[in-house]
Amino acid sequence: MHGPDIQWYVVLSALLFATGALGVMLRRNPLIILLSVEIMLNAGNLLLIAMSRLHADEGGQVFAISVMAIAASEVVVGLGLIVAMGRRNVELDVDKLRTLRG
Amino acid sequence: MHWLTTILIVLPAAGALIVAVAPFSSYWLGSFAALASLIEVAVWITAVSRFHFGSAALQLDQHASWFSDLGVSWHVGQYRFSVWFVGMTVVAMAACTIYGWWVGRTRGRAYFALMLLLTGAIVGVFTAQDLLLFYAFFEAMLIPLYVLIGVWGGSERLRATITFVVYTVVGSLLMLAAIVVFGLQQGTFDMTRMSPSTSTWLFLGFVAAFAIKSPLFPLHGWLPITYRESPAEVSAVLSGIVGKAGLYGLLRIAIPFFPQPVHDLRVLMLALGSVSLVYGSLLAFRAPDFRGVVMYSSLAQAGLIVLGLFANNSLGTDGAVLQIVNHALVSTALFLLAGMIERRTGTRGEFALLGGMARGRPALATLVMTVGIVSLAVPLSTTFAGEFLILAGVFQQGWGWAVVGAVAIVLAAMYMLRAISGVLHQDVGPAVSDSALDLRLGELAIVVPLVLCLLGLSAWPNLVAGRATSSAPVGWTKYAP
Amino acid sequence: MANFLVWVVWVVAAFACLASALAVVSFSNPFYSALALIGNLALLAVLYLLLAGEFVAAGQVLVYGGAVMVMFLFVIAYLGDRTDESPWSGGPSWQVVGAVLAGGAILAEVCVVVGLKAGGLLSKPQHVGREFGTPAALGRAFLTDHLLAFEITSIVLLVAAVGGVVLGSHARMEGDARA
Amino acid sequence: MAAAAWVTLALPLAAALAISFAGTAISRRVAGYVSTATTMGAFAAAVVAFAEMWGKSAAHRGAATTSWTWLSAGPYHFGLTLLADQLSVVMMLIVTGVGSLIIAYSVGYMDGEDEERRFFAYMSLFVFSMLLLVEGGNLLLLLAGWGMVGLSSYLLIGYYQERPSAIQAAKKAFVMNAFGDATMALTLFLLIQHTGRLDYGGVFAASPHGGAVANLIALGLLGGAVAKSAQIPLHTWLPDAMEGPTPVSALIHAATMVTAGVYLIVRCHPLFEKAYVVEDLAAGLGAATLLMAGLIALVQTDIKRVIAYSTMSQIGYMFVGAGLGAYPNAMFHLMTHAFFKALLFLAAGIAIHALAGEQDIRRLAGVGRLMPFTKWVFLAGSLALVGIFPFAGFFSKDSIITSALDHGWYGDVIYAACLAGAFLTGVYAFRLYFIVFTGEPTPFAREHFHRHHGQEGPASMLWTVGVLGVLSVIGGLLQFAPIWHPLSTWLDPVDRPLVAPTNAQEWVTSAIAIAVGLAGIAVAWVLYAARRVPVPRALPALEKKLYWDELYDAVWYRTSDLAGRALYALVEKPLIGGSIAAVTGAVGLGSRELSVAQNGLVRSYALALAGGLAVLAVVFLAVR
Amino acid sequence: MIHKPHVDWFALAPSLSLLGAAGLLLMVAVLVPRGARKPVGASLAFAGFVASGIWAAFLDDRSPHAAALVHDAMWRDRWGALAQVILAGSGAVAVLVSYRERMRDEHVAEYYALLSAAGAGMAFFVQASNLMTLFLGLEWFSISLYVLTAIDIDLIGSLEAGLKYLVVGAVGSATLLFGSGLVYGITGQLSFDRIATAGHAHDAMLVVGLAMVIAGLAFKSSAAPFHMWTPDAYQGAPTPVTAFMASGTKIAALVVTYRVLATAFPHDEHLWRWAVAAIACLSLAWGNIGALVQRNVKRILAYSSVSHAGFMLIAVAAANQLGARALLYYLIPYSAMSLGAFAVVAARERELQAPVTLRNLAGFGWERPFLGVSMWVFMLGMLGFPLTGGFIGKFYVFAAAYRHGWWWLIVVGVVATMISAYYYLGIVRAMYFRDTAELQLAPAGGSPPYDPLLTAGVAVALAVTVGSFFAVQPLIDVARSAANALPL
Repeated sequence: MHGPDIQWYVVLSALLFATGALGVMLRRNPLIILLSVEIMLNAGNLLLIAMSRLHADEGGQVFAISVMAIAASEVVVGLGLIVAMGRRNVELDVDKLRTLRG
Repeated sequence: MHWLTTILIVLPAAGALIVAVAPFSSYWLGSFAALASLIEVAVWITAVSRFHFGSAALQLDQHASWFSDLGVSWHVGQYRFSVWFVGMTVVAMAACTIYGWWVGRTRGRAYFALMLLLTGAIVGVFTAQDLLLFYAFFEAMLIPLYVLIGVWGGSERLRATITFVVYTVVGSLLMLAAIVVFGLQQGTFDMTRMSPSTSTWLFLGFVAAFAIKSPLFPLHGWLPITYRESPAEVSAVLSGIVGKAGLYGLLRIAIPFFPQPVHDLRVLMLALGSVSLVYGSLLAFRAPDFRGVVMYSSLAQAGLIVLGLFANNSLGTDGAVLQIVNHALVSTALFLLAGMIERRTGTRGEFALLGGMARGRPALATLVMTVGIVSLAVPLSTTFAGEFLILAGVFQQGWGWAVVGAVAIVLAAMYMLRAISGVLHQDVGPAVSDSALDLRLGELAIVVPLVLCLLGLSAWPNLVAGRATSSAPVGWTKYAP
Repeated sequence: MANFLVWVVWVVAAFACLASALAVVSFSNPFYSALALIGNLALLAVLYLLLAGEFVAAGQVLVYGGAVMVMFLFVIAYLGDRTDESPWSGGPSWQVVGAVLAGGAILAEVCVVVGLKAGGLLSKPQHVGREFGTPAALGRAFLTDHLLAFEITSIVLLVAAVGGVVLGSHARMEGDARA
Repeated sequence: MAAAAWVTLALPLAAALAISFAGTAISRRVAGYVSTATTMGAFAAAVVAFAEMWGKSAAHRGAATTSWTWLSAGPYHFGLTLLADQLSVVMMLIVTGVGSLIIAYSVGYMDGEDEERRFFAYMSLFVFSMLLLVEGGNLLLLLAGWGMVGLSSYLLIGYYQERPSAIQAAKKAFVMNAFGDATMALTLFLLIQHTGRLDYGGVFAASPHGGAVANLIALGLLGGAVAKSAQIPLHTWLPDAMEGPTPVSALIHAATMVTAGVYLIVRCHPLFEKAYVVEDLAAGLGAATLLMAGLIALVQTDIKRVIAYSTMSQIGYMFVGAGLGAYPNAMFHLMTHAFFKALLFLAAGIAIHALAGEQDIRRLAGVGRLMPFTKWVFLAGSLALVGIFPFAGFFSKDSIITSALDHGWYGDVIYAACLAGAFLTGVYAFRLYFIVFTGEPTPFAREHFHRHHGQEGPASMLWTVGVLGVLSVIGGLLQFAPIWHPLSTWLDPVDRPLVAPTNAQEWVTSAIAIAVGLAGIAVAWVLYAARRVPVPRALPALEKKLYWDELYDAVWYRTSDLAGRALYALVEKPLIGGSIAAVTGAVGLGSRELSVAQNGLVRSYALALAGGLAVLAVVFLAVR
Repeated sequence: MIHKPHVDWFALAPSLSLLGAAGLLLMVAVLVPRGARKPVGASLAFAGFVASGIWAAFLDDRSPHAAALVHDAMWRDRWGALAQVILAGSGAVAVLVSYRERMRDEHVAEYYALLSAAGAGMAFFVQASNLMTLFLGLEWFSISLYVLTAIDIDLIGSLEAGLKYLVVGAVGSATLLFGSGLVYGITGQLSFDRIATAGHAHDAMLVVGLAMVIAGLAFKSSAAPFHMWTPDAYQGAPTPVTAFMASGTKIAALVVTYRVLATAFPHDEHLWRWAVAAIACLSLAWGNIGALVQRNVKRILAYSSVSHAGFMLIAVAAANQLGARALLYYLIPYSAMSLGAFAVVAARERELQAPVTLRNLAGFGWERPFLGVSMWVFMLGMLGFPLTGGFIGKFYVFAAAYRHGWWWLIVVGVVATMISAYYYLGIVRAMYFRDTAELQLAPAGGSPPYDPLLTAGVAVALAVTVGSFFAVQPLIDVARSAANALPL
């Protein structure tokens, strides 16, 4: 196979995963948090596809495709919630959502 | 295969269910509950008549598998001493239930259902021959008690329930851990088929629960507030019967199944017993109210009985059983009397407010005096017989223990006479008005039978002592003293 | 030679991908973040191509770059200026530290794993045939081995659609009620 | 014989139960009659038993009958056994005889008390308990009776229950006797351990000879004896016990119960003979007590307390007798003492009754003129007490004193003490007599004295006192050691005396004793009747009864009181109560901390997830 | 030429019947007039759950031997089937509880559709047998639950709960996904049993993947420290949804956790056993201690569900037949108790029109005897007192732990129970001991809307809770045969 070995893909996906995780943990804008989640999922996808290449097994790619659909659905629900927040003039800041705590 | 023991357990529970749903007024529910408790007594008498005191074996027993993979089963039955435990339970519970009916407790439906439920649970504790079943009943006792104290108790009842529950649950759960380990080691939970173990930790697990229930000295923190805040008849049940469940556990489980640990830790247990004995007596001597005296005296009695149990000879053990029965009757009667006095004077029984009640109230005076004197183990009384055997037994463990016991006898005389005089004698207390009547017929009907039981036993304590524990459960005194 | 080209492509794509991811996380305006994510997805598609995933790459561009991101942009536009936010602020002080530590730890762990495997299994990819990763192959996989996965994916999409309707539509009614 | 013994025991109990359960159904007077009748019936039964026993040969007079096993444990069995033998039958006769007289007396004395029924129930209960004590066939029943008499004494001392002083006295009596019960109980444990049984015969046969154990056994029994018989050091309850009604003092604290200690020693003499030291100790205590009591009696001003101290001192004589091994003499003195001491109390009771319950001799002074009958019987009693020929005390006391001569130097010391005691007896007895019955009546006496149907008291009080008076005059003639001694012969199979003084000693001692007694009377006459010499100021120590009460108060009562308070303040509240508070508090604190961690920030939740994952993975990598 | 794999519709029936119900409900949403939607929808969903339960029961009866279907996509075995039965039961009760919930009428049909869909997803999830179906099944019911949590959207609390649940849940599933990727990467296999047979035990990559998988699943079973979303989501969601989440999610997540760990990672048992034990202890500590200071009853119950996750994870950590048996048995009374408890809370909510706190629970026991007694029993059951299955469940869990020799787990569990006594009995205290006069509270306004369905649901829960105490033997037999399906 041409190009870098699979391990580099793994490292890259790990980097992406961490980045996304940081985004979720540090940002307060729900939209950006959703985007970060997408990055994490895509990191997983990259890993899967790399591995399916490694083992020459389509399973990983199939998995990846389903994950895309899943990600899409999560986005749908998430955006629905965010829109609802907007509708109800709730500030788009997850730190403001603290009525439930303790 | 015999149904009688099962009936003894199930009958009150069924009665409780009926009370819970029957569409009657509180009064009629109460009378039904009273009737049920009396029927329970009758059933017990039947059981005694069917019982062969000659044989040391388990009798009237019934065995049915509950779940087999861990060897747990519904196994109930009675040894010779169990009969007396059950007997004191049904009698005392009948008295307390009827008392509750007499004073007309509010929310009768709940109250009487719980009292009957409690009866069944306690009888179960004394007859269960399967360790897990025993634990189930042991815990089941707590449920009605918790509500009985919390709903019908005094002003501090919330704190009382919390304290009571914290202590009891801590103890019983340690025991649960011990039970699981012990049972799985043995491969069965059937006490009649278990063999002794040498594990000190298991022993301590059991002892923790029983010592809290009894209670013994360092672990009696729940006692003061609970006994003071509970309704009188519930205090009676607590100190008269429920506490005995702990002592029963020592007698039936902790001592027979753990000969080695018992042998190693006997001095510790005897020390605990004597400390409780003296400590309880001294505090009873200082207690400012009638209940205080009675409750600390029951702490002392528990200590004394533990001395007997760990005396490790037939004198001590038989005496312990006899004394358990005695104290059950005595302290039930005393707490009920305390309740009657408190109702008449509208006090919490403080001596500062009481006094001079003997004048013009011969029945009250006679009963308080009689029970009080029996409780301080005046010779020829059945309590004297019990204490005599216990101390004679522990004397053979070491004269020092018996000397402590003898000192405690003197202390007992001091605090009990103080209590009697504080209520009955000397100047009439500020809270005692002439309108405070003598005992009414209903109250007499409740207390007099208990007193008659005591007098009868005084005439023939051997009825219990001679038919107690020489029927040794497994592993009985398998260890060298 | 081809190998070298692949290397170049990979390095560029990888770094750009990472950069765009970081951009997504750090832009203060979600609109730019969204755009950055589109780039990120496209670059990932490139990497998929290098991994012999033609169909996946295509799906990536179409599904993500197309549908999903458009939806994002639409919502952002719809919410307008209420979406701005100062990038890093608020929260308890330990939040940032903890976040960096945790994320770093996970990253480090994976890298350690890879390091342990260096030159091992991960360096010996199986040889793949020409039709590997083609739509045909994946379609066959979807219809045979992974039939259930296929079906479930569709179900999940349906559920999500219903959810979107429930949540969104209600919001509109709420708005009407206010108006 | 056995049947008669059982009847004797059962009748008083029946009376007690009947009176208690009848309650207000019977009139007060009926209660009195029931009690009297049953006690007399018991006396009759005792006489029957005695007669039957008389008919048998000396060897077969003792018989034990068991009704049922009262208590048993493992190999140990203690039956409800009655032992009717020479000794117990004597005690039965004394108890029931004197008892019935006193109860009959109290029908009149207690007339008008609002709780007479209770009184008579208690009295019958006491008679039952005393009979149980003397008839009990094993040590357990002895202990049972021992405690029961203590109980009934408590009840009767505290009969005037609205009187704090009475209640205090009652409690004091009970607690001090509880000490005695405790030591006896310990002895019984010791016996069980070493002999495995408690019936007299078996114990006497099997108990160890000499050595610490034997001494401990005897010592424990002695502890019980001194407590019950108010000997040093457990004597302080007796004077206070005078708070009870006078018949009670007569019956319990003069005639019967307090002499139980003597009975115990006489009954268990084999055990004591195995521990000579302790037996000598008993005699020594007796001697000490008789001296001390005599001294204190000199300065008491309460008529009943004076008699009470004289009782202590007389019992001291009995202890001397029992301790020296002169068992028959001790028993003889016990009997005569029962007569004349009961007489003294009852006579004093007449005076008290007639003068509105006044007991202070300074205010009772000179009532003799108002009540001659009482005066004469009291005189007879006093003479018997001092031991002037031919009154009862003379025969019994002197024989005890004499027996001391047969016991080496120790005996000689005790002999001296006894003679000194005889002198003191004369002084305090006639101090009392002269002050109360001679001279001019005080205004108080004149004012409060009221005749009862033209008599000094109700008939029931007078005739009983009369009978007792006769007994105290002639009762002594039953035995005169140098010449005839039927009682000793009767008791011989049970209690063979250890000492055998010569007749010469008897004569001489009697002479000396009478002499010192008369001397004492003379002194009293000089001081209190003729008033030739001013009465010397009494030592405060004597008035304070040698500070015994203060001692016990400090050593026992205050100690336990303080201990109780201290334990409550230092252990119960802070440790027992505080521990649970501390634990719950700690848990609650942790809970609040956790709820702070649950801060509602979704980002923190994600962080928790990531952190947990990171840790997990690190651990896995590390330990895989 | 494509060879379509043979599909065992019978094995799929439990989830398919629910799926069908969901589909019908979607049609109801558009076709049936608004007024009739509620009864029709509820009855359809109820029928769906009942049908699913019946199918699952058949399945349990007919599949004594575990079999992998559709190219290892799913298992047909009793382990899954029994879990499906429990799930269906919880779902049915949840429907009963939901009926009177004050909810937006125009979406009531969708509500039931999503409920059924969630049920279907769980029913499939417990049968999943490869990483892909695992992930997909998880998302299937998770997404439905996100929406259900937020469905009462005009309540800010519901919205907030939904968003938190969604975000953290997405992170969790991403973690699971990445972990699956690693595992797939090292073994090249997706299906559990082949992962086990592929070797590579103790491999670094495998164990990191394992860690991530555990984290993802522990998140779903809301075990500490992955539980943080639980209290908020439970408190914010509509109470019937909370009830369903509390029982259903836990059943599915724990059953699957056990299956995945036992089937796919038997060679790394020494790792995950300790990990699960640690997580269990943490959950026990956090759940119980955290609940002590709570005042909102739903929140208390949420924390208690965390602690119960800890208890059941003890059974998982035991990793033996007894443990598997214990888990399945424990789930039965547990799901009944939590459903019942939340149902009672819902009833109180509806009569107070306000969140239920310990304070305004005062006097409830006397005003509503049946519900009060039921709540009492549920609390005792959660505390593990006799006369309820909770007691036997704890007993079995401890037994399993000891069977493995981990007595210290028993001690931890025991101590946790001691702590929990305070708040469980605290609820009883609130219901009975304080009379409303004492707190100057007016008794709840008038008589509540008569709600036979909710009462029926509570009654069923009560029957199961108490019945499982007496009928241990049959339940344990079923559980045993189910546990045999796992390679333990």
